[in-house]
Amino acid sequence: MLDRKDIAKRIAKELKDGWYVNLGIGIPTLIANYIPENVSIEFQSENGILGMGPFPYDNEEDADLINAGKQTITTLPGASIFDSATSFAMIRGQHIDLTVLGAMEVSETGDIANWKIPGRMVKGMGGAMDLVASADNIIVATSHTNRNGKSKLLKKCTLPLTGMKCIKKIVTDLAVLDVVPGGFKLIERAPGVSVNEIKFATEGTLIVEGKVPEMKIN
Amino acid sequence: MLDRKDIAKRIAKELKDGWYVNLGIGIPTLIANYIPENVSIEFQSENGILGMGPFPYDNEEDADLINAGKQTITTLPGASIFDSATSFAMIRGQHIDLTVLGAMEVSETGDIANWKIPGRMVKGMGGAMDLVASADNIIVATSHTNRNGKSKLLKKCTLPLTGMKCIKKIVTDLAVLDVVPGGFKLIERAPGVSVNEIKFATEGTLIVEGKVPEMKIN
Amino acid sequence: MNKVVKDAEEAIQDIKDNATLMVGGFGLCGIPENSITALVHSNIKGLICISNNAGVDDFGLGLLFQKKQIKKMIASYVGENEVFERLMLDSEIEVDLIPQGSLAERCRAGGAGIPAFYTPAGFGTEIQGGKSTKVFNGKPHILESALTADFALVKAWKGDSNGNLIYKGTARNFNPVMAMAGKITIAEVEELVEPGELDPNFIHTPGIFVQRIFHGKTYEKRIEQRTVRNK
Amino acid sequence: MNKVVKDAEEAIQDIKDNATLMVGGFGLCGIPENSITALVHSNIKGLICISNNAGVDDFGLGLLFQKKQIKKMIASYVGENEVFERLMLDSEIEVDLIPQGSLAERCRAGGAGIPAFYTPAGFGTEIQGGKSTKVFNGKPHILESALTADFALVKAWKGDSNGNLIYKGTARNFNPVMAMAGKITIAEVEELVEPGELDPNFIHTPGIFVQRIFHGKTYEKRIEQRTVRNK
Repeated sequence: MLDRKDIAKRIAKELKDGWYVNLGIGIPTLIANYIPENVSIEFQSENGILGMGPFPYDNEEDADLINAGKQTITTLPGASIFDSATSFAMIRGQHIDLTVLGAMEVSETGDIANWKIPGRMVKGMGGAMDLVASADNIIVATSHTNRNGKSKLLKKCTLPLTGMKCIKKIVTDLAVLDVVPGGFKLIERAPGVSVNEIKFATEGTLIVEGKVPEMKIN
Repeated sequence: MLDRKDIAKRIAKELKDGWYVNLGIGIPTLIANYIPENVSIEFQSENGILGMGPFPYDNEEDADLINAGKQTITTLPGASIFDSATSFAMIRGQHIDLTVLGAMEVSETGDIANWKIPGRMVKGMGGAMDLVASADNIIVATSHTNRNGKSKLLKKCTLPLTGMKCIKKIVTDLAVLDVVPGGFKLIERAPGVSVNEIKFATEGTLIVEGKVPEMKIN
Repeated sequence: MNKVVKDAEEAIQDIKDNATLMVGGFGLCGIPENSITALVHSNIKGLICISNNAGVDDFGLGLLFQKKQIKKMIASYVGENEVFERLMLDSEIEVDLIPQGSLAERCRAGGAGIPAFYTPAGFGTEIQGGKSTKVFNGKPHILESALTADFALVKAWKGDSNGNLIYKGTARNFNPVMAMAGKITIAEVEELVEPGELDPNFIHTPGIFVQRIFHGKTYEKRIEQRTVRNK
Repeated sequence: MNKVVKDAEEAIQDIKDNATLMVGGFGLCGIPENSITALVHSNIKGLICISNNAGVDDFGLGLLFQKKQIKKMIASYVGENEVFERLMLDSEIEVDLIPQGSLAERCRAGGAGIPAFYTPAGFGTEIQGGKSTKVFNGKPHILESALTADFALVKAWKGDSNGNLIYKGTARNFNPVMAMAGKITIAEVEELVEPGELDPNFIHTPGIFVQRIFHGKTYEKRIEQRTVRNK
């Protein structure tokens, strides 16, 4: 079973040189720490920056330079700053090569729910609905099951949707899966995790073809 | 009868302090020479500039600084430069206080034709269709009749339209007229021009109420 | 074309009860602190606020929620604010949540005279509601309408008396699109200069979109998530 | 993220016959002179060109008309060009005229993932054609669709190897919106610098919109209407 860092490391392996990437809050944010060598990536944050750098050194933080998680950040050489409409022009116009975000539920038809739990205080969808509706290449980074042990990979989402038929790839603590016609296709198993364990943790249809390789993290 | 300069002078009297103004090619361009004292105006050109100044001095012209008529220009202090989409956001979004343009024909319902003559080479509408469709406050600057002596103020336009029901005020070499329900309402006569002469030169319905004053040019 | 007013109080003096306001900023970054403070000191009530976020309990729009001056909030994310949460649970405030990109584009559209546009964001979700839909290139979209406001309150870094604005860093965010969409746009700036001091080539918001401008007296610039690394 | 190519020839080498190109510039101001020259020296034919104007007889896009490399022109104004006029009268070229503001906004929409939007421009004229219409606030509008292109050729003043661009004066015009709308955007610049040399706060076109960039060797910058006053 992978921890949060391992999920981030596995997703980092998907990064290709020259990509522009938008990372959501939580596990996705960690991916920036594991960029493969010889791969140049520029990170976009939807509040209006391309070329985000690491957190600032103590006492060098600038209140006028934050990311979409409201954290203080820095810029790298070649960065650019723009308004919110231009930022979402990049997102909606599919100029972002990869979007990684978390989820509460994903359905086997690629629906995603990650913004609202009925009965609980609603905080809002922020940029998530634009991101999932627009991006051509989205990876969901999530635990396979929730805190109560219930599967997050479902036949049908039970929570209000963030987007419909938009998720194509999921990396969990147990597996890498593609959303294909018919269900979740198992691509890789986490080290030491069996296909049966994954099947058990997946409420939606799991498609297993041939021998499923173990994923390589490092 | 007014000459081109006088038409420009008469329209210049309509300018109010603090207005942003877009001037078309021809007579409208001359208006910039007759801004009343104590009236501060900023001129917009739809190729992407606000705060246009006079033509440059000889040998100071900059190929990268032109107006929509492709003439070399200068900027005044407080000018700003922007892209074409932003420029038409100003126009379509009704941020421009006054638009002045020429016309081949105007109808008594406020239609305007000024871009195309069937059988002749078509050059294109440029920004004219956006300007007339968007502006709240448009003045047409034109001769009352065309070269063949035919009225340009018609019941109905015969040429392909640039815009429909958008013109509210016309200043010609003979008169100032408002487009009102029912026709062209005569507001002012050019010095020495009689109501009958104007009636004779107007094919559309001319509405004359009471004594029509002579316009003041200077 | 001098648009300078003395201070925030003078700038907001004709904002009436039940007015619709756009308020720039993302979280607490780039918010019009001085205009908000002036609103808090006024007794204006029943405001409809369009802003990406709702501030925090004791700063930003949160100050207006404390005094119950806002009746409706239009935003994309309203977390991190307990006062707001209580008002919402008690139904003392109406909330309209909009995807962030649609919010930004709807403001721009309002300023650009585009009454409506199609976006894929929110299709198949409760955001779609009764909105009209259309498929383009095999992908379903929903028709979103423009947003405008009686007043837009924006904050810039530098500005001139013509209303030209320059923002700093990600404090830019929603400010330029809201400046476009306000019937009356009130800009507060950290540095107010004479026309000619700002390079025309590097103006972020052309003065035509700004009706009033003033020099903001104080900026706290509170940081929500101070995140640093060690040397 | 190095997007630098050697020259215009390398930049345009994969443009094929019948490609759709957006070409920045207004009149002869801010046109990608080097990319156009490289196209003229190529034997690429059947091009569909989206550009505000059609150049003049012997400069700008006019050079491509002379060699009959363009089969269709999408523009707002095509005057001042006799070669173009003759081709048009002889029906050797197809022309689609679009109101200038709609042209700019349709390019931006193409780049911004907005498939269609409403505008009042052209309602009640032959431009309306069979387009769908809708009344907003009592005013009729027509639905205009987004424009995109296989390649966008743009010209900037300064650029870095990341593709970030800064334009100079009114040579900006259509370049930024076309840069957004090109599947592959080729930028030529007068000055090519390293990342970090351009202030992130004053970038006109963020590098994400640019796929290739090169230093333009020569710029004639011909003036169409040289208009001066006496000292």
